[in-house]
Amino acid sequence: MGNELIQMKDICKSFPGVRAVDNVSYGVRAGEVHALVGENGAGKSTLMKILSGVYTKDSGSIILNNEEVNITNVRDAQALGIVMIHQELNLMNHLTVAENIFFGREAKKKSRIILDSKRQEEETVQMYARLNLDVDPRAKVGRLTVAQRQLVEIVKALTYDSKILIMDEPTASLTSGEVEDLFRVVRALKEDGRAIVYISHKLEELKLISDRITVMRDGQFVATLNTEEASLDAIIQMMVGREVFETKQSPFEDTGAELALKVENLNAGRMVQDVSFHVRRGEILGFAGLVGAGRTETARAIFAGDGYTSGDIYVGGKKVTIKGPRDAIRAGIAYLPEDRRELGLALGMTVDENIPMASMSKFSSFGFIQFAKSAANSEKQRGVLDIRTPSIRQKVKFLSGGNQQKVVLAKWLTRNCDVIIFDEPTKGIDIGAKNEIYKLLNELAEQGKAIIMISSELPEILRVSHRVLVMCEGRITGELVGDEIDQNRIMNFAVKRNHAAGGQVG
Amino acid sequence: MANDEKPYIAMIALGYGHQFWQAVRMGAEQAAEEFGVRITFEGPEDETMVDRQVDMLKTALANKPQAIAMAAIDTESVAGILQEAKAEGIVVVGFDAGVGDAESDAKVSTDSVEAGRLAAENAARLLNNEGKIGIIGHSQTTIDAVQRVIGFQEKIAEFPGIQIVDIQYGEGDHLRSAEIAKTMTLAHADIDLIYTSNEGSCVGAYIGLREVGKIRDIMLVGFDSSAAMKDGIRTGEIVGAITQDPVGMGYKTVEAAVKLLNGEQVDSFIDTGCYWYDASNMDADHIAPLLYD
Amino acid sequence: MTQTKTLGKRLTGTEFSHKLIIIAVLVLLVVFFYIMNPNYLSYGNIMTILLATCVNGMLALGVSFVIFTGGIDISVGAVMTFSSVMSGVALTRWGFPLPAAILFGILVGGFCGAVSGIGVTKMFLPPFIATMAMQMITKGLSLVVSNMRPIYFTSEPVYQRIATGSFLGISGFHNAIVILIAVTIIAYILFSKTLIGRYSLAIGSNEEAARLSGVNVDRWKIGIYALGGLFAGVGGLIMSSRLGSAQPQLGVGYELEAIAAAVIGGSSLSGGEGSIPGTIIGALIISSLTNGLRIMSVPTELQSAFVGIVLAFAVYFDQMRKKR
Amino acid sequence: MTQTKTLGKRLTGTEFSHKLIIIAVLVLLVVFFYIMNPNYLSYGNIMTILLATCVNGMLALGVSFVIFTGGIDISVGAVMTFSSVMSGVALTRWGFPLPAAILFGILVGGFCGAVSGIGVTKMFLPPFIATMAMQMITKGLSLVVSNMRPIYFTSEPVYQRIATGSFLGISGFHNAIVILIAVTIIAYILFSKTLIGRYSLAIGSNEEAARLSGVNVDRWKIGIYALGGLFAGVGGLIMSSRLGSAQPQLGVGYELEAIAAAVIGGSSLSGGEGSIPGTIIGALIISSLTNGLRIMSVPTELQSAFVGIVLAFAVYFDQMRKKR
Ligand SMILES: Nc1ncnc2c1ncn2[C@@H]1O[C@H](COP(=O)(O)OP(=O)(O)OP(=O)(O)O)[C@@H](O)[C@H]1O
Ligand SMILES: Nc1ncnc2c1ncn2[C@@H]1O[C@H](COP(=O)(O)OP(=O)(O)OP(=O)(O)O)[C@@H](O)[C@H]1O
Ligand SMILES: [Mg+2]
Ligand SMILES: [Mg+2]
Repeated sequence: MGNELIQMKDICKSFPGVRAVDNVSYGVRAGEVHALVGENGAGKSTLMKILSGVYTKDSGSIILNNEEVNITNVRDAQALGIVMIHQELNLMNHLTVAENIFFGREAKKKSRIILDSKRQEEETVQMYARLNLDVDPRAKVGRLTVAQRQLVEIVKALTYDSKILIMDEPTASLTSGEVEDLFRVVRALKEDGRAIVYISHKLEELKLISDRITVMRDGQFVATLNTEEASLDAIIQMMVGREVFETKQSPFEDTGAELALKVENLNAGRMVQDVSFHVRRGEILGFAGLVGAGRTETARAIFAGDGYTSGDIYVGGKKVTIKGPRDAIRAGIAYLPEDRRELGLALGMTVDENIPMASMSKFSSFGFIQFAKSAANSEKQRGVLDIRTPSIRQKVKFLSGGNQQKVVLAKWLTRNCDVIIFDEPTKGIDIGAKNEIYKLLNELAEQGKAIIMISSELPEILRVSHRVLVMCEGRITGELVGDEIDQNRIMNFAVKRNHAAGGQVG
Repeated sequence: MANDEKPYIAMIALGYGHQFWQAVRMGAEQAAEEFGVRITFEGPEDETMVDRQVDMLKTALANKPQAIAMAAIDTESVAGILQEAKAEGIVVVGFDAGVGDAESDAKVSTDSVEAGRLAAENAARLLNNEGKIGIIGHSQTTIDAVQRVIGFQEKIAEFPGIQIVDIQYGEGDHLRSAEIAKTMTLAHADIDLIYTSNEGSCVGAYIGLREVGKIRDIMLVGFDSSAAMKDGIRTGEIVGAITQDPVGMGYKTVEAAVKLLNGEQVDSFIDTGCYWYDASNMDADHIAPLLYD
Repeated sequence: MTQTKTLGKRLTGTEFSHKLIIIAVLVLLVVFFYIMNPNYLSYGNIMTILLATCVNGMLALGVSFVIFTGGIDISVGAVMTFSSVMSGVALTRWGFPLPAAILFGILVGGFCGAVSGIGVTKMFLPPFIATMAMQMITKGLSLVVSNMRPIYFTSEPVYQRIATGSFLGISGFHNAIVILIAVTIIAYILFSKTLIGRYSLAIGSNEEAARLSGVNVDRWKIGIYALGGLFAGVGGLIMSSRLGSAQPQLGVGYELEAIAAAVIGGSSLSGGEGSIPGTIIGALIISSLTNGLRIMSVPTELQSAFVGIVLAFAVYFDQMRKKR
Repeated sequence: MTQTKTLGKRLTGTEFSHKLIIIAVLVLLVVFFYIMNPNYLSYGNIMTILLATCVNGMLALGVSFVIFTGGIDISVGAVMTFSSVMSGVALTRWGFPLPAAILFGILVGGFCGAVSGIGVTKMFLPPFIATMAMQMITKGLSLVVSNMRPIYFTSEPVYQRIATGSFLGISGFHNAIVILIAVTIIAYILFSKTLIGRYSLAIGSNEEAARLSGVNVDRWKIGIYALGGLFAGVGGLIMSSRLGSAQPQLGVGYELEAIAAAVIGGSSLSGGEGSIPGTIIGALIISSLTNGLRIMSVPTELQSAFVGIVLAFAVYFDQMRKKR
């Protein structure tokens, strides 16, 4: 322990009503990847935000190179070589990729006043090349997909010549290929003698990348283990404080259950071409594919009529016209967007105000809101989904990422639609909660709902889906049912760029 | 433009929407009809917008008028442009606030200082040379507004028994002036008379005093004319007011411009006068035509 | 779990502390002016302050809903004037009976608001531009329709009493004040008990999320702008009733004061935050301040500077609370 | 991954189309007025339009930077007036030499802007409130300092020529126009080539992200508000030079027009979007429109209504482009 580059000792941090970090000690050695795990709201991000100067600690000390340091803002941390990739994307959507990456350290021409955009762009391309990626440095970040944005964050952090790099769920929306590239770079950094803090809910990753693992629970330190000695089950138990049972998906008997949703020859812009598929009541349909395959676009074309140019949609056998979310919801379709902060939640409003948002007609009469009814429902959902919040009157923006996702879920459970489209439902969600969500998906299916789950996490697809559709470049390239579902087949379809083999599904 | 043959006179006033300016415009249009000329009449929406008025003048010149009639918010600001216009042979007539003496071929206006003094004389008379006065002005910068107050103050200074205890400005906004009047009666419980410098101030004060039930306890002296003011004066709730002759001013302005265009001589200063009116004389032949709604 | 419980209590507690701060500002002002001049707290002057709050308070209430959605309405002053002019025209020229003319005037306000709302939703105009256009249009129309002359309601003596008559015969307690209180209560109920309030906050907080939740955002927004217009219409009624006439040139600058009242009252111009009691207290702060400065005979040219400074500090204290 | 590449390329193209749309609006207006009255395109009138754009254009440029950050500055009109008054006082009362007095006036503008910026950053005031307070304060100070009388620069004939002198002796081509062009170029460079432009957009786009990147957001914001004030100061210089005097009551309502110019020019009031050429074209649209309506002798009361309608549609077309 003595040889740690940086040490945080007895750190405490409270927010109004919450002890987010309670007397936690943590340290990283040079040349080490030290993972930090714990349930949603365990205090991981808060601890690291203290280290990177976003929050100031209530008490405790930070020791760098055996010397106590005082970090009061982000620049202090940067000056000490501490850089953080934040869990929530922190990019400027109106600026370009290159402008974002060099933000705060802009390249200037000799005059030292005029900016040198060209050099920044060239260097951006080089940085991406190190990750085996190609990029248009001039693309506005607001136009990128969530995954592409996350890459921008990562590249940005890598360009700092940092001694300590904190990665807060960097792979939350990356696909396996990109994750591998990222790990390659992380290993190189490690070799270089950097200290790396790695926060993730994807516990399988820990084996691949980390040297040590620290577990936190309810704002408190639980244990630090060497990765080689730690078993996944043990870690999970420490995180959750109880045992977690993995349920294996039982096969779906396609006994001709009623067709809940049928989509025929849907076209919407470049990213949705001739998409046809169906899903039956009681079935969980997985949508796999690489980032940018067009799955989100497909879902949005169905739900919000975005960019929709042609195609037919049938719900419960009846043809419906969907021009906007209202039509879809009325027809019985729900959609949980992948970007919950920007699309799913009114962050400034309370849990109790968000949950009934899609079903106000249920909770109002003659325009008057029935508060008691709404609160009863919110409490119920809070219980069902185990939403960690001090009260249903807490503002959603103060919940941890995973709990925010549960609020979105609660909103749609309240609405009780027949077809539910989940777009990356477990992004940023801890292992315990993930299992609960899987359980919930199963329960919903058992209740006769049709579930569509878009996910970039193959293990999740494998575990939950009864049937899997794979998309590539806006087309459905393959369909797998039951025992056919395996990683290799999915990956094969996911990179099938020639459109010869249509994944046409009746 | 079919009526190119008719001489064209561009009139630019200090303001536009207020009744006073509309009365001027009425007189001007009457004259235009009689003398067979074409006029346009415009003014900035706010009596402070000097540069707006300069732009209006320049735009008007682009339409090549034979004569310009102007009430400048700030005479200096248009001096240069008008000199150029004159050099091109355009007739320049000032009205109301007028334009600089060097630029104008004739000026048709009321002496505002004189009008203020006239109001003060009557106020002193009504107070029997003793009492306290509050003033509600409508602008601290517009020249004739300032002069109406200065004239009043100057004259009042000649009466040692009379004090001016408060001056506030309400932008001629009825509601603001009403609130000012109400607070004035509270801040100075012994106030005897309120002098207001235009229609909006007067009607506002009238309403304010009525709302606090002091309308007859405190004498109200107004300026200009409107239906509401005439009603108040008829009932004696407003003890009296000064009126100018805006219709006559408009008429005489156009008349002077036409004469100058025809090469006739006109006086360099045409006074349109100011008059005290109250319940006793408002229907008299020499006053009634000067009052407008 | 006990912790959770107390926390819940504490949190709801902070919701009141905002109002406490601005109430404290209001009380401080009142005490200060009272010390400077005891007449300030005379019955008559309190009524004067309340009456002076009526028009601005009404506009502020209306604009609050729009601000909750993250929009802004800079047309309320001009719309107020326009609706009073239209009501006057209906009464004196078209021979509407008095109640019909009043209703018509208020509806004209609502209509103008709805048109702004359509500009915002269907024409995708930024609220600032949509309502600036509405301001310019109604300003022009007021002048054209009225022929640039005040429209007098002298033929209808009842009309004046709508605002300035005494409520229940209590001298000085004008009907306008009762109307303001009634409208405030209505606004409060609309805001905190009905869908329009919930949705206005939701739209202001995250419009896209509201849309994806199936809320007909466009329709609600048009409704909210229309509501703002209706309030402006009622403001126009009070104004013209007090003046006994519709003055086509009035209303300039009233929108800024209305917006200021809402912001002092805790509304955020980026939407999703604010309350009706806050707005009314904001409006009261502005009118007590103006009244006090006048009572102290502070020269007019300095009054605006003082108002500016006090407003800045009032909001500053409130922001400090939020930071804590 | 080549996909990323093409995606980016396709998008950069659309950035130009915005300017095309508002240039088209401008051209349409000009052609329309020319057909209605050929005098509209006379050399003299073109110069009149350009000269009339100078003050508003200057204010619009300054307020643009603030709008890029997602803020707003409603004090620019009052600050402009205040700085011209201070420059006049320095010249006529304190005996400053002319260049020093001019510089002083402009710096006063910058100072006022900086104070607003401090209000926004250190006092956490919403920009609307901070700049409304500044507006009220400078309004009052202008009146007090000038003693409510215009300050004439007649003793310095050079002063008038700063704005109204002919550039290179070309009659009608006033220096003010040259100054506007020069300042526009400076603003353009600041905006697109230096940190202040980059950071103003970044702050408007995502202030928190900018802060997390270690940028001293507060300092930059203060700088940006100060820059807006400096532009207002230059606007005051041009204004008072044109008028030959500093008019202490001028400037009411100028801020709305300046903001409108920026928004017509494509700035979003929620920040992160906009451009300097857009703002200048926005200002030109407003002044050509106003001038054209006057030349057509449209009754004054209708002019504002027309301006409102045209502005709404200009922005509408621009929004349609964005939707596509
Ligand atoms: N700004 C804040 N204000 C109030 N409470 C906060 C704030 N930030 C975090 N919290 C609370 O602090 C606790 C710890 O949150 P934190 O974000 O550190 O969790 P986490 O371990 O990163 O969770 P996740 O895995 O979901 O990201 C949570 O209960 C959260 O609600
Ligand atoms: N607003 C937009 N404008 C232009 N192109 C877009 C926009 N949003 C997404 N795209 C592009 O459309 C493609 C499909 O994106 P989509 O979000 O549908 O992918 P996906 O399969 O859901 O992947 P993931 O959600 O894992 O990122 C991507 O290449 C993306 O760059
Ligand atoms: Mg976290
Ligand atoms: Mg997606």
